[in-house]
Amino acid sequence: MDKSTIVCRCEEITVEDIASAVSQGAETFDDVKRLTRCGMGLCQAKTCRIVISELIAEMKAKSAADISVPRLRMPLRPVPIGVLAANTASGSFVRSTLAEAEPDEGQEK
Amino acid sequence: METEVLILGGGPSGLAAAYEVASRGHGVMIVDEAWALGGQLRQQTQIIDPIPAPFTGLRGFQLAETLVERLKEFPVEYLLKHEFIGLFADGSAGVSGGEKILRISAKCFVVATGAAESARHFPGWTLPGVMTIGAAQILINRERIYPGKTGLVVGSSDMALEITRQMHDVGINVIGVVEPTSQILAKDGKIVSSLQETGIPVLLQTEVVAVSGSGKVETVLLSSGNKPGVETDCQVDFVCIDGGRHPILEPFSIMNCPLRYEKELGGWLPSYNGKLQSTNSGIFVAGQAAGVTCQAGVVLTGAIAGINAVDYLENGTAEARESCKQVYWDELKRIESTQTPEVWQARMSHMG
Amino acid sequence: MEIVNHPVLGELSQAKTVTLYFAGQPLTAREGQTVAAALMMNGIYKFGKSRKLLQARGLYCANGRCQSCLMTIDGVEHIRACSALVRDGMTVEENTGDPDIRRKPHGN
Amino acid sequence: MSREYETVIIGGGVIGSGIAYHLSESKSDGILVIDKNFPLSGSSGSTQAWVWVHTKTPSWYGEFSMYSSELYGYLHRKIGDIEFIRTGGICPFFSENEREHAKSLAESQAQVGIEIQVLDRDEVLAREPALSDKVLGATYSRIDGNVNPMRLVEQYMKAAKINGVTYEYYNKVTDIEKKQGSFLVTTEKGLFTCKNLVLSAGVWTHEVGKMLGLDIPVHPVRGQVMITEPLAPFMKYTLDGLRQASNGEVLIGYSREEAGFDRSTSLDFIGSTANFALALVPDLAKAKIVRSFSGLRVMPKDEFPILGPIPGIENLYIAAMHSGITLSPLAGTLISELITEGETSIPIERYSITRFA
Repeated sequence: MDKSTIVCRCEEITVEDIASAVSQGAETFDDVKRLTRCGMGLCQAKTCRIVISELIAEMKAKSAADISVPRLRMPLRPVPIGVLAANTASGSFVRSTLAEAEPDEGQEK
Repeated sequence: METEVLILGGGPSGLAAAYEVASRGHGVMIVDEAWALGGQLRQQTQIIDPIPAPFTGLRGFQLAETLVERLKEFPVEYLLKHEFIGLFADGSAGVSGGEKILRISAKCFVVATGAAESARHFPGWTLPGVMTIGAAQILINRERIYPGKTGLVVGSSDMALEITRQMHDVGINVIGVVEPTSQILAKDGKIVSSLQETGIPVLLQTEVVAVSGSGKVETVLLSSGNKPGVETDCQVDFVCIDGGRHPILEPFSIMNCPLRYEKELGGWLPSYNGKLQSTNSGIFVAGQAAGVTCQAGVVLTGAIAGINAVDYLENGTAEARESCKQVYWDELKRIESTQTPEVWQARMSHMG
Repeated sequence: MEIVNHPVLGELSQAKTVTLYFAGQPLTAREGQTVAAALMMNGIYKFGKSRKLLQARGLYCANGRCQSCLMTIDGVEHIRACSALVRDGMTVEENTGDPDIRRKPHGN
Repeated sequence: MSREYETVIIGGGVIGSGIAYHLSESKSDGILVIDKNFPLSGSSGSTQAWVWVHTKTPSWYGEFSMYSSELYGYLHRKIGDIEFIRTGGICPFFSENEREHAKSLAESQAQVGIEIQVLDRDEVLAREPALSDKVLGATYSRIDGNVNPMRLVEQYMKAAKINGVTYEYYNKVTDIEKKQGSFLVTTEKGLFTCKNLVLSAGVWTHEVGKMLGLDIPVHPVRGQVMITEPLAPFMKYTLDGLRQASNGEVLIGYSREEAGFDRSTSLDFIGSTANFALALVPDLAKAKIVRSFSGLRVMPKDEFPILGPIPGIENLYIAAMHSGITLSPLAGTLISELITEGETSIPIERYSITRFA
């Protein structure tokens, strides 16, 4: 197999990239994902999950059953922020760090 | 929005589940991201066989129409062109038709999201003209266009050989089916002999070295295990990948349903018990999502999941429902254990 | 090219046709077809470029999952050509890169 | 059979790996990092990864953060590309009250050398045109930036390994004992002994501390972030709450939820974060979210780092803190100074665990 063959189409990650992550000690799809970005692109591993899991299993001399499924997260399809925000009455629970900052009042340095 | 049973997926299993629920007087809503019901049956032109009695002799797309038709007398709600994108903290589902997020609360779910095609990788598999075998079927039977004039199929599952035959029948020149292992993967003898009638060769122990072309598939380079070192150049304008199928997992991941690996059911899939109920009690699993199987298996597991959803709503079972389930289970056993005994065994062991 | 005579589905019914514009050029498509199929019927297979290596990409899964067939449709970037239906007068452009979401200053 | 090391570091995240790397620069032998998974599977891999200083208060904590941020300038030259960019940080405000608050922050941070400008509306919009024109103004500081946390931890590990550090992945520590001047560290894969022991297990530091009879006041706080598909570059600065990464993705959100070790995400969070994003940068309405993630952020009881020796048990050190990305080069430097020289180049008594006694 040509080492430069793409396995993750979205992020254009190759067999060689996967091998490099595995050689660093990565064992799961998620480990390899964090090092290479495979499966982090637009399709969110929907296309490459099986191919890459099998590659990792082969490289680690394990069975496919030993390679756990990567964490799949919402939203399950790419959704525009405008769509996600519409219809959400609740405000935001993101607090600004500026609001959290408590400037000194001269008592301490 | 509110419903009693929310069915994710409007394919054969979702439709079968909906029938069992709706015909017993409970509310059902079906969500599907496509603009039509029927799922992957919509592009299937072959006669579905085996299939339980009321559906005998129907072609795939006709089976889809029949399953849709018999729901018409019930007040089933449909949300087509809506994608299931996640769950709210209170357990209600979020679906989107592209403008906003609809919030649907349901007493229970039937997840019938089907299977996806697994890939195979070789240099050039990202080129336009390389597509999944399922994509080719959509093009010829649903879109009524040619994926190309001359093609090659990589992989030899039942599905691949079936579609290869269909491509041949519409006048496409399929130069061969390439199978890297030493035997044809298809298990259905009728499908294999139907392909053989066409004269399309199945090239065993043969691999794709590379696909190349300028902006589009033009050439495939093959190497055969029988003739080491010899590579053959073929001029084609499309290539179909058959890597088998696997249950779609994303919905289960976000619903916190634990997964288990069963090779014969397509790899990882949600754990479920004899009620086709996942470890998360309000979630039932049906169709290919409950293990890759034949169309009969898809319809029957859908029906069984549907009745179990009714039991769930009514907090217990009833004799009539029990005997109905038994009929479906017997049928499922009869078909799976003769067609694909390994699938039936894996299903039994999966249910524990 | 269209499959006019299908051994199972019979002759293609006379569906309404629509005109869509690919890179400014008018193409004829059948109503009810997806953008991807309409383009392929007209001999167009390359739908865009990959973002890192700038390689040609087109239809792959035809099922809305793989994101390989992204195109700019009616000015909106990154629409899946396999899942969008044709409309008369629709404009379709190749996907050439990451979406540019800027409108005018300050977003108003 | 036990394997002997001079120093064992429990936890290989951004803090543990940072310590391993810095220590290996001066003492190349006998360093072992034990991680119960693979580094980046915990907090370090699920963060917006700001290298953030200007709103850190009180000013002594701001100053501490600033020193660490300054070390980043050298770090990428030593361990390789970590996509560190000193973008400058902007905290927009939308009310007059906040303007006053911003001014007093600028004054108090100036005492320790953190330069903050309080920009008015036109100034901030000129700098960052993507911002909503509903903004009244912002604090701005050149010192803030961001880094790619995956690259950071990967490069730390690679550099540490080149210096001779050993890593044990997927190996959970199950017991720790101190005997005759040595720590006996029992793991799922065997026994290790060492002279120096560093606890840098992030949110799991409390659990590890219990093995030594310690009650280390650290707990997890859930932080959810959502991510857009890569977009053509349109934002320059690290905004308070969102930033565009070098590959074009925009990382949004800064939630702080008490949810134990539950790392689930929900559409409620995604919806409210979407509201937040639009309030700040209206153009984002068209940007598609491709995924969200949820991380457990390390939270010491009083929110300040717990750093230094643990009195009563010789050669035992702790490094557990929130803002681990920002503080990692400094924490790594200080702990390695403690181990090799017995003292630190800047005072760290304030961060001693003894403050909780």
